[in-house]
Amino acid sequence: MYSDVVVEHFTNPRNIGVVENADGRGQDSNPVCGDFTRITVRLADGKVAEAKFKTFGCSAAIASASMVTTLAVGKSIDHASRISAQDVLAALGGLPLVKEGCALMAAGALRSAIADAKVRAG
Amino acid sequence: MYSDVVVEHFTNPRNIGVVENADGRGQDSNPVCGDFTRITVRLADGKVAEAKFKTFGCSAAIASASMVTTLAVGKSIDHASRISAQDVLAALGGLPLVKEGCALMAAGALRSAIADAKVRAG
Amino acid sequence: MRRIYLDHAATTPVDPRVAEAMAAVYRDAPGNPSSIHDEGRQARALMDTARERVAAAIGAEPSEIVFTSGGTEADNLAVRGTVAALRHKGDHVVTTAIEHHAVLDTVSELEREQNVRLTVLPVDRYGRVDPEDVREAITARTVLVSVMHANNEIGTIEPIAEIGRICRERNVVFHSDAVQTVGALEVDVRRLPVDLLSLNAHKFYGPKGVGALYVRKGTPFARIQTGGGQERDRRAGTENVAGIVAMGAALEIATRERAIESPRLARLRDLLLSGVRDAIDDVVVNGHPTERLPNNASLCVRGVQGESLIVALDLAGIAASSGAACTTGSLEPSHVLLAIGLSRELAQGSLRLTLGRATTDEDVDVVLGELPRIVSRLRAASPVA
Amino acid sequence: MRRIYLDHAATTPVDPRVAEAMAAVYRDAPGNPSSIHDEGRQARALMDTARERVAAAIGAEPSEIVFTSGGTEADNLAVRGTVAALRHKGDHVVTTAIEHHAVLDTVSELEREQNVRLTVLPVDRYGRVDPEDVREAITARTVLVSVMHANNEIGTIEPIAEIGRICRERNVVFHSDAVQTVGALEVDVRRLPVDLLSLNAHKFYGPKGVGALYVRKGTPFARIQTGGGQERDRRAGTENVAGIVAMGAALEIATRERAIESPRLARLRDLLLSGVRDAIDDVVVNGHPTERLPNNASLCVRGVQGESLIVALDLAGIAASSGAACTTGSLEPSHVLLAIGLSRELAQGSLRLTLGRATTDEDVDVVLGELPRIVSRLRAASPVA
Ligand SMILES: Cc1ncc(COP(=O)(O)O)c(C=O)c1O
Ligand SMILES: Cc1ncc(COP(=O)(O)O)c(C=O)c1O
Repeated sequence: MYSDVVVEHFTNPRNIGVVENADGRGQDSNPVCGDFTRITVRLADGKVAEAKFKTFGCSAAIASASMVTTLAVGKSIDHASRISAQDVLAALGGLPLVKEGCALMAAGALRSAIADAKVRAG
Repeated sequence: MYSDVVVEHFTNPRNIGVVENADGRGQDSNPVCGDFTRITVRLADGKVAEAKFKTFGCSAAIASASMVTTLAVGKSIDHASRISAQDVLAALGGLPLVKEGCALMAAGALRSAIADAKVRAG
Repeated sequence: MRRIYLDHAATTPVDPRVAEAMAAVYRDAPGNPSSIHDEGRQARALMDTARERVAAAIGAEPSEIVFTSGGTEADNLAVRGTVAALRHKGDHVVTTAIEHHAVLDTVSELEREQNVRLTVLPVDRYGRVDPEDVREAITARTVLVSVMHANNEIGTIEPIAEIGRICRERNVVFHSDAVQTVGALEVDVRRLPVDLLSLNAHKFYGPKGVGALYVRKGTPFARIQTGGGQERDRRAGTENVAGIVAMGAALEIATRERAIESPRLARLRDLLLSGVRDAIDDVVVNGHPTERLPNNASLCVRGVQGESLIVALDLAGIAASSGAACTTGSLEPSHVLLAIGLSRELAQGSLRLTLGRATTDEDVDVVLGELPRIVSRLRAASPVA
Repeated sequence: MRRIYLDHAATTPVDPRVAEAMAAVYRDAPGNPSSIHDEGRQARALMDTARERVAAAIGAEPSEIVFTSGGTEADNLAVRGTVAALRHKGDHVVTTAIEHHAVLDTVSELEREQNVRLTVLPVDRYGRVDPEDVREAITARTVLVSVMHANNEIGTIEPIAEIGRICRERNVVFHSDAVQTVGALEVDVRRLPVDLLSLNAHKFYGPKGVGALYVRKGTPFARIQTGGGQERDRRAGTENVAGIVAMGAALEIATRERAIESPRLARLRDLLLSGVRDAIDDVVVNGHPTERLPNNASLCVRGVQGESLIVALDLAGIAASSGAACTTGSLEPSHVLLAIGLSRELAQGSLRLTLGRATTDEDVDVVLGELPRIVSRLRAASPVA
């Protein structure tokens, strides 16, 4: 059902938690199933210095959040805010069709965290 | 499905045919399935001297007709005309429930042949 | 005594390769295909493969195959489902006088209990439906035409391609009961204009208790069995995984072997029929002379009753059947034989010999040795012959 | 990795003795039970024996057993058949909020499409129906009460004897879905006042695709699948002989072994539950504390989502299930868990472990080793816990 990458990111998720003194907080949810993901980011030098997630959701939702934070860290803010569900899916080696919403949710939570940081930064 | 006696009387039926110069002719049929049996008898010395059958019908109908003629031959007319479906069934070692009408038909054809002979004689 | 089984239209023995495939499922794949764990996913993968095989064998997409518990359920689903789905559009169903009871009794029940209007088309003396009769029967209220692909008693193949074209022109759903043909004849829904097609594993050396309905994409559809939403919500109930795997395996084997097997059966069938005609007077061969199933020999023997023929053959080691199965005590002559114009009496003397994979030339010889003897013996006791 | 299968409520593996009985049918009894030749009679005899076994296991007469394609069909037949048979008498059906979809979706469809009036009774926090609620719900128009014997998700056993007595008093047909109990608990229709009872072979180590409906003699009845008149005209379609034989064998074995097996499972289940309670905070055990299936452990783990629990357990070699099966993309929390009053969020964290014949003390230890670790890992990533 799941690729090895998905299994690995589900079993050993990266970047669990909440960034202390975060610059931005974002959340996205899947209205159909009630799952949701919260992402917090710290920005530094025009880059995403830190990104952490908390997810209430299925295995694919957890793996997607882990993957999107992994993709974001170290990227320029601009680049990171353009990470799409497609990018997450590609990095995960795909998800079953019915689970693609999980990648969307992860990308959405990251984007809204970065947007929040931008707003706060003024 | 069938007892050995039924199989034997179906495979090697006794008394097939039509008695020449018969004293009585009888017929009975099964209205549900369209089967019918004709029996002809010759009486002599107050007994059934000969009894033969023709049956358009299933295996149980043929075996029943064979058996009822076998039972009749040599019996007193009175005795023969009282041969019942039960007697045929008993002699055959039973028939499946749905086939018991076949014994009834055989007994009926014999009885009507003997009755016919009595009328003609008298 | 070695038995000769000539009742393949009633059911076929399970191919040992198919039985082994089922045994492997019971041994190695115990899961429920709806479960998300490994056992469940394995069961689903096996079922997916089987679905692809069944689809491939008839030129369909896997998503167009709905597995059922057999041909009867497939027919019920086709007829009841279509009538329910299109109730707002109309109430008229066209079918034929020679359909299997799974169709005929279903449409009759709908007529009786749901006020469906019914046209039951006649057939000619070979058992063929005239496509023009279908064209004339269709009205603005017609929601379904159901004509079988080949008849199970007399083996006649119906002109379903033409009938299907007429239904397409008139935009009416067309169902065909192909239970007797899939596995024996080429059936390709890419070329055949059918919307719904019934299949049945135990007619092609698969197990009893599993069948399928092909549902062309876009065909209006309503389920008839409700519950857990299996089969994409078209047929609820935990899937008979082993049965489905078996159906896939059996159909793949039958399709692969068809090009050799069907002509072989046709040759044996012809040997049998000409032998019977030579050796027995006053016997009628039923069905179409050329447009017929390769393995079907249907006869009527004047003066004798079918059941006694069957029992005598059975005692001689030969399993055959009669259109007139006197099992319930009441022997109704077959509706198919009456529909082709036989008298009740002649119809009562029907004998169906349907050949199969195990049938050999020698078997045909044995039948040709026994049958004439049996017929004369029974005729000797018959008041009619 | 050795797998531990703890999803016996979804389906059980086929007992090897049962699989062998099926293989023997495929090998030695190829006939169609409607045929009158030797092959047909052998098939019928096997089926008769199986019918006797199934009947004997529940205290019924063989003629009261109608074989079906599974539990879903048995439920559909009970509900649709009764409503059709009694349409002239009334139009009201009483059932409960925790029935299987095979009952619930069926009554809903009848409500939507045939104007049946429906009362869906609530349950208490243990999942028990109050028989007095049944009494109050019955009206002069009530034709059917359907209450399951035990629930498949939370394992609660319903007071069907009392409910049945109330239905008798009021002269209303009573159906019980006993799919989860037959084989595991004593079910004796001589003492239990039920009119219709659904059974399902694959829940007691028989194959998928075969079940039965017990129909008490004299109960109004209408068939739902029409065709060749099999099962004494109650369920058309060539009988799944091997499946039926398997069901008979499986139920006989289960009945024989029940007195030892059920207490063994209850002990393991209790070990599992107390271990879980000791090792994991904030976990709710669902279902009735004592009136429950011996093999069912149903939990809700706060802060985590069921699917991720199942997947994590699966990766650790343990097959389990969740009331909330997120297979179609939409994760509806189980209607059963909502009916016992759980919040949607808690209901989403459900985990069902159902034990079976192969389950050992060691398996329970493995689960008690893995599960707490998995829960803490998932809670660490959860915004809720
Ligand atoms: C033409 C046809 N349709 C439908 C059926 C019904 O199949 P089953 O009885 O296996 O459900 C049969 C076989 O008996 C058949 O020959
Ligand atoms: C209580 C209950 N009823 C009915 C069913 C339906 O059985 P099946 O899906 O095998 O037809 C099940 C099993 O899934 C069940 O647990």
